[in-house]
Amino acid sequence: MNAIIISAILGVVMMYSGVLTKNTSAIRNVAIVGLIVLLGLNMAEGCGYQLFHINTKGMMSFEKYGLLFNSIAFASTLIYFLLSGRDVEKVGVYVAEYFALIFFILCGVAIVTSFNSLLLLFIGIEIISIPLYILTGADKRNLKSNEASLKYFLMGSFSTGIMLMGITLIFGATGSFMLKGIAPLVTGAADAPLNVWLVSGLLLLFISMAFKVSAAPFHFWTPDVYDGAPSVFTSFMATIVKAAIFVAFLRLFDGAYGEMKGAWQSIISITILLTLFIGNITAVFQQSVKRMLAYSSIAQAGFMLFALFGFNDFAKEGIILYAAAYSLATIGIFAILIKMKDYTFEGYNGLGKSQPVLAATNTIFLLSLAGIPLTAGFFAKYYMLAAAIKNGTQFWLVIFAVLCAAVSVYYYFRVIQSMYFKTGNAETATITPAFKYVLIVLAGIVILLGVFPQLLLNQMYF
Amino acid sequence: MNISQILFWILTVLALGSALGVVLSKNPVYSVLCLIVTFFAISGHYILLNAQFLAIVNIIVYAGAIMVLFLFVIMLMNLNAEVEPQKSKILKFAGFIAGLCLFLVIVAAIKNAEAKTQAAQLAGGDIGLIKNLGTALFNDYVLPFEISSVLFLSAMVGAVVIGKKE
Amino acid sequence: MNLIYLVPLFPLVGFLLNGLCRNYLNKSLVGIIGSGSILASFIVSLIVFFDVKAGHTGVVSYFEFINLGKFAIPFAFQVDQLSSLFLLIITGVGFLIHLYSTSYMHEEESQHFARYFAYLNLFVFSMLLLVLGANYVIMFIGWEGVGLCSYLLIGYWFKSIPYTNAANKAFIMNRIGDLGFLIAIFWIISKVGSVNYTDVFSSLNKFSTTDLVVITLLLFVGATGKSAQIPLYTWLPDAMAGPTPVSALIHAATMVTAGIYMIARSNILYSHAHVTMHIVAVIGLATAVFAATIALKQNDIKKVLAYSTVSQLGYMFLALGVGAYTGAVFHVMTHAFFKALLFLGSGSVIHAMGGEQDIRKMGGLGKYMPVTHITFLIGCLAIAGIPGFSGFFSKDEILAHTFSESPVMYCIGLFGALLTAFYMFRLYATTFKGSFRGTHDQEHHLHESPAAITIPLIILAVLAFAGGYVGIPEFIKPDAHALDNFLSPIFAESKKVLGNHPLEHNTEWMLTGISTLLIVIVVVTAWSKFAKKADVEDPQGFGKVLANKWYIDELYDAIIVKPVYGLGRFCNNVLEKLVDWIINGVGRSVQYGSRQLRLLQSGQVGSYVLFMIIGIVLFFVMQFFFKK
Amino acid sequence: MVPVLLLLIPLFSGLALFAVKNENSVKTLALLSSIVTLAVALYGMTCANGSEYLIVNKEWLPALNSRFHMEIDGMGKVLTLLTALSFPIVFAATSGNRYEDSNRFYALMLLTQAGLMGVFMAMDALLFYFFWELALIPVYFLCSHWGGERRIQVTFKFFVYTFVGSLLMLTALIYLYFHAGQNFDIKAFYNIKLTSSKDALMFWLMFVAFAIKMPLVPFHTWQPDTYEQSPTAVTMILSGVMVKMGVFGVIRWVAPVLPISFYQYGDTITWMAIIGMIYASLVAMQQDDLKRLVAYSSIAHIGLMVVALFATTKSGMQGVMIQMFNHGINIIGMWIVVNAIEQKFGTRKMSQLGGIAQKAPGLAILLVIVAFANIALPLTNAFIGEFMMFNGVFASTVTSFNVAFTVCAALTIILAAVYTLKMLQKVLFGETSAVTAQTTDISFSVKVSLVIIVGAILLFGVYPKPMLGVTNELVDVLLSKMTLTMGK
Amino acid sequence: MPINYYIITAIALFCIGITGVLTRRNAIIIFMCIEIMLNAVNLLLVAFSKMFHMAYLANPAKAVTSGIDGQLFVFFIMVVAAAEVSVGLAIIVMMYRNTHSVDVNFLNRLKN
Repeated sequence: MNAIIISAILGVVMMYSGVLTKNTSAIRNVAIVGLIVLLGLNMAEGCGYQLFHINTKGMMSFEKYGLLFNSIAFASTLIYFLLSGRDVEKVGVYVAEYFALIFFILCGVAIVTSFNSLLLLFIGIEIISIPLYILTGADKRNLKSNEASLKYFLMGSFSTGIMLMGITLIFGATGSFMLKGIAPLVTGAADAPLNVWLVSGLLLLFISMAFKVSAAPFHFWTPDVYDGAPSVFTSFMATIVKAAIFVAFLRLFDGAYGEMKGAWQSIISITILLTLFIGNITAVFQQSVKRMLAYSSIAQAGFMLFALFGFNDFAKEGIILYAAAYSLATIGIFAILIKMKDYTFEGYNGLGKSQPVLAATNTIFLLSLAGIPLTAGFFAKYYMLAAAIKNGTQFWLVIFAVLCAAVSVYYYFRVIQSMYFKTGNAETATITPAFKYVLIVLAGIVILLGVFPQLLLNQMYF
Repeated sequence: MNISQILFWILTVLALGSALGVVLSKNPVYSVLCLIVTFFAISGHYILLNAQFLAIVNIIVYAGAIMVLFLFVIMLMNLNAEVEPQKSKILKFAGFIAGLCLFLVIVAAIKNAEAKTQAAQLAGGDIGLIKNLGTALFNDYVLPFEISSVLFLSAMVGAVVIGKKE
Repeated sequence: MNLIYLVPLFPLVGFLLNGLCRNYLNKSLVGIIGSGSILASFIVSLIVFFDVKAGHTGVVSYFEFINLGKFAIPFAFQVDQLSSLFLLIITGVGFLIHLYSTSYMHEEESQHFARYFAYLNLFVFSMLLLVLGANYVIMFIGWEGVGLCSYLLIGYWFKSIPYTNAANKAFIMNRIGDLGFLIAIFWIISKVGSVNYTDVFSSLNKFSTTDLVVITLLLFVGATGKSAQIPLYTWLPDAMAGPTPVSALIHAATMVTAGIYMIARSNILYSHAHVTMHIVAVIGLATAVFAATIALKQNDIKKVLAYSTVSQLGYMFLALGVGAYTGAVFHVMTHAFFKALLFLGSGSVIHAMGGEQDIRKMGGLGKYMPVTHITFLIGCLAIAGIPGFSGFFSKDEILAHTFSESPVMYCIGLFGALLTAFYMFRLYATTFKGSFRGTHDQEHHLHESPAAITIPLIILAVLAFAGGYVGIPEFIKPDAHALDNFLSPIFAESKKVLGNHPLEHNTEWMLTGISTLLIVIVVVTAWSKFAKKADVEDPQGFGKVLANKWYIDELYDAIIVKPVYGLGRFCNNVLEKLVDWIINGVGRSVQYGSRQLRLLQSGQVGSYVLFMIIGIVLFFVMQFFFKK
Repeated sequence: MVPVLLLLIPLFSGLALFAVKNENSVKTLALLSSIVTLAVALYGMTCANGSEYLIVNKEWLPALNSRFHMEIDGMGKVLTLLTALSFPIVFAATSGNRYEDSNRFYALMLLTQAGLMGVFMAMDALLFYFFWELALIPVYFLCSHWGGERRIQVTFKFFVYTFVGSLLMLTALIYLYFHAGQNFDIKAFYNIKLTSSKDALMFWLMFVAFAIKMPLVPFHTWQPDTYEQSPTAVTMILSGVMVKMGVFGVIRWVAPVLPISFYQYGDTITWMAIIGMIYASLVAMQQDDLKRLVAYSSIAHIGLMVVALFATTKSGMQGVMIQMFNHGINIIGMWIVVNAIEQKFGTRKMSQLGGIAQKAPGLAILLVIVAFANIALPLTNAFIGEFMMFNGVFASTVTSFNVAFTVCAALTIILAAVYTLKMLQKVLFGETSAVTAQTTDISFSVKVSLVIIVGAILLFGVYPKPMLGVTNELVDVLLSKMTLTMGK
Repeated sequence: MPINYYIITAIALFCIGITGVLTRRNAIIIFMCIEIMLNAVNLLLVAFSKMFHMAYLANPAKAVTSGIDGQLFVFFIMVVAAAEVSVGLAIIVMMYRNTHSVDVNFLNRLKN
């Protein structure tokens, strides 16, 4: 609860800070301080210190898991602010508003990680989506940004419609919006043919969530939107937001689908198959690193979907780890990408010479995304595969997934090849030492989690 | 066939017909007008279903505010049938087929529900009254209600960010 | 017996000294080290020999070479009659050849001179290892070691690509044989669990007849490689590319007899495998005659000797095949003497001729170099089997045994012997008789070789003459076969198995008489024919086939070498590319798929939604209409 | 203690080297570090098997039941020694080579060493996988950065190829993990029982990874290209040490864990390996580039190890273990020569070389020895290995084709002689060519490293007992484990 | 009326909305079609709410809900729809400003 209220308040604070001062770095500093407060208070809640005692009427419950994820999201955002905060200022004139919108999104994140009612899921997702539509279109003069914003908005609302239809049908079947009201019916119907309204509803809900996490064949918005949005916001929405929606998905699945996972497995496996295939294969041919990252985010989503496929401890722990690993690495990569003059692969040629620190850290992040051991990404993938294998069925899917992971190496390593092995003159914006230090720290975290993932996972239990 | 059934059919036909009008009409202004008709028809359904408050809200918010906004924008942009972009026939056809398929599939899937005979008829019941709704809203649903303020705030900020001239 | 380790140690030390310090030692020092180490080992060998003669035989084990728990291969030496005899031959003839080399190779640069002696010492070391080893693995080590040295020495003049080709050929041919040997070892191990001679020979009951036949055949394959028998003989004539003393030592006197040693060593196995015995005999006989026919038309002095070596080795195998183990060993010994003598003599000739080896360009050398001439003649007489000379005794023994096995084979063998006499005297006559056919310049330089060359010639000539008297046949003088008596402990078992049906003395007398008569006739014919008019025209008809060695090299080239290389080219140019193409094809198809798949991303909202709808429809269909 | 040192010395010195700028001090430090590692490894050799100095077992990932369990057993001793020995030799032999950014080069080399050490010591499947990948990454950078003309594509192919394999292995490891009671320890893995179809699937998943690494025909096409394009120092490590990872993996992680399929598919794989050996030898005969020739010869040699491995006999298994060491030493020797030739003459094409024996007798002699060791001449180390392997194959009781296997596999002995001798002839003998006319003998450091290698070749060729003694016990344990499972 | 009628009506409306999204290129019309979809949902929710309410009236003890939740959900949907409209129209207007078109296919820089 702390997180939801504080982040909403912080959003308002940011709005006012924009009124009070035009000094953008002051605004940014306010945002950073605010975020630290938010992070601190969220962690405090994890330790039992609640600032507000609000009766949620069972619509929300704040468990360790969601709070841990919130902390990860906030911490990632903090790093994101530190790395890319300056670049937010370059997008447009409404700096305070951008920060405010980001805080509102964080509020949405906090909601979707602890909802118990489909209503709050819906509102939470809308609170996330609507600011995102705006941030996507924040670069108003840029036609790409316009286009991305429009596409995102139209398809986003379309999927909202589908989600609502799903929720409605579930309501029709169960008479409740509460997860705990749905679950018994789902479970009870295990042997009898499922109530078709319920199944249809769950299916539509699944599809709309699949849309939000950009799972194929509902992923089409992702590359265009990620590509068109101002890079600094792409970074945010491809990482923190996406991970949050995954956690929401998992929570929903846990609550509403959980016992019936067998019935969903074929659909999930097809989704995984398509997502991995399309994401990885299409990324191979991309010429722009940014767009490649968009497709790679689809591919990563395919891996994260394994959490739904093999629904067990490994999946839950894995998603946390995956969220952290993926977010941290992608934020780092984007932070560097934003500094580049040219977003194509050629633009990276020779970065290893001109900016060794950037290149080295970027390499670590890319290795993490590719799932190479000693980086957090390895354990993330490991947990996903373990979850799927523990599940025991459809082993072929796991093999398919690892083959796709091998394909992913192709496009991630292309960046490495450009940076180190090709000659060129990679032009970057001016790089401050602070930026480098943060990158190094971030890379350190990625490696630390790659050796001792329990540093993070233990938080779930203590 | 009692009066409510007759009304149901009239309203249904009206809603579907005007919805089709929205889709098919070449002139955007006609589409808006058709949409308004749809909203009215749906509001009529609400009344039939004892949701009086929602019926009113629907007319005020949707037909009144939102649609006027649409109309306003369309007028502002001076859109008409001549400048209306059209898809190729094949794509349109494909779109219709896809929509139809979806309809058929969903209907085929859920027509056999056990609860299909359960009725939703005009009868007693006062949950649709503003008082009852208000009580529930500010008791059980106060949290989502408050949270939706965040939504509005962000939409407001967004509209400013997007809409305001730099 | 305790000194036995010294025998191979001296040459090894000599090898190391000469090899490592070749840039610092001067030629005479190198010569002293090289020859001295062999002399030392000869002396030790003599001591060992007399020790053995006194009855001290046994196995001396030094350390465990390979240990696999239950199965161990010790590094051990077998000291018995057979090995001590071979030791003498190797070190004795070896020493003479070393001595000879100090002079023969004197024109080489100092470091190459040292390299030469190092190789030679290494060879002697390996050969001693081969002979001394108390098990098949040690023998195999020596076996391959001598192959290596042969390779190194054939390719001694490495600037010449044809010479190195010959070296390669020798090594590879040997390897083919070695393969058989190796597999035989594995077979033995799998049956007996040991490779020690003592263990193997005492556990014959563990072998089935098939085992024995296969093992012996495989061993024989090894022997055909090393001892240049059909079908693996072609390397030996080519091996004449090496310096002549090398040919004398390795390709005549010692290494090529390794096969005979091996079979003689394993005689008990062979005695139990009659099939193999027959095969050995047939191959040996065939080689003997076949090589002899080729030798008829060769014009290179060394080539003639090489083919004669092949032929003589064939006789030794014939001997083994008919169970005349002693005869084989006897022939090894006499052959070592006279063939070394002949080679060294030819070396002396070549030396005098300034490197010329073609006998058509020689002639009448007898008057220029008397010592060489006389000793060479003794060699020829010995190899031709003229009574009184060593070759007579050994060959006669072999032929006699053959006759008792099969008169047909005897006839063929005798025919081979006649051929031998013919080509040897063709060689002798063409070289030393008649008039000189070389250039004037060569004639001017003709002279007798120095003492370091002639002394070994003389010693060997004496041996070639007298060496036969250790094996005086039964029918001439009963119980005078000293060699047979000496070696009897080795072959006793086999003799029991094979059963000995000695020929009637009368028959033997008759056979000997006939063969001697025929040989003398042939010798006289050849002498008279070629002393007058050398065989200098290019041969026609069948002679051409013989001159071209029955086109065997070409045949091998066509049926083995070319196809193998062709297959290699096919693998390299087609298969390799194909496999790579398939592997890369995966990558390419991913690329291609990527190019196609990205077109799905058309950029149009309508199509995106369409795909979504299709997805939804499909999911509904799956969930509701395709349930198990 | 020893495992930790073996891991950390190269790791930390590698990381530290990134910071050193002076080229000479980089080289010295790298050499120093590798010598220290060698000293530790030698000390490890002297410890008794199972001694506490050779075991490290610490908490690592309690949630996954994965421990930092490293142990140097018999095979570990052999291979850590090989790893430790090869790096100083490589450094010394290539000290004349100049690299751009030499600090990075040597740092990555040392990191590779750390990874390799880890692979050979890990007794925990996850840890093993960790190091398996870690050894690969620095090599990727080394080859891509300092390699030849086509280095980027070629190295990438190599990387992706092996990565596919290792990912398949990872899935199998995870699967086995769940069947070992959620435990990654090798002892737990030994107790796994699977249905035969699953056993087979896991077997192939693991085996493909190792087969690619070895590489086994037809998974080999990355290898000649990579060897050709890599900087020679890396090629030495790749072929000397790294390919052993594949064989090692099969011995440690496949044979005792999945013996049923190991027996079942033994014949198939053996035939594959034999065809591969002959194939590689035939292709090697056609090569003109020295590096490619050695690469293909390596394929053939590794093929023999596979054949011997699947014979499942003591002699074969032990032969494989020591042959891993011997082949590593020998092939590094070959590479040193190739490197010396390339540095000196600027070409590796045999057709352009010739007559080196006249000009550089030292090089020639050492090359001849190494080359003959490569074709397993007796009294060289490789003979011991090959002899035992062939013997093992012949004595194999798990297959009915043992004789055919031995004969077919032994054919490569002849083919090996053919291409090796041809190589010697073209490189060393004949008249000097345009590129070899003006030259001197090799430098002192190259000579020293080659002499060390030759010393090792002869030492282990004449007196292999210490090496055999080290692996003896382990082979018994492994074989009894395998037969035990079969008995069940 | 049986609830099925409402369901079919709502789904028909919903699918008409979807068809509109599929077949039109005018961003505003597409948006309007999405509004139709939302209204279809609203209609169905109200119908379900009514259905549950009747069950509640028949037997309050057994009922899961009084049905009021459904109507409140409609309320929230309207809230969200209103917010979306404001943002959506702003985006469309922004695009119109830059391109003088409301054709969603007009801007097609982002593809492949």
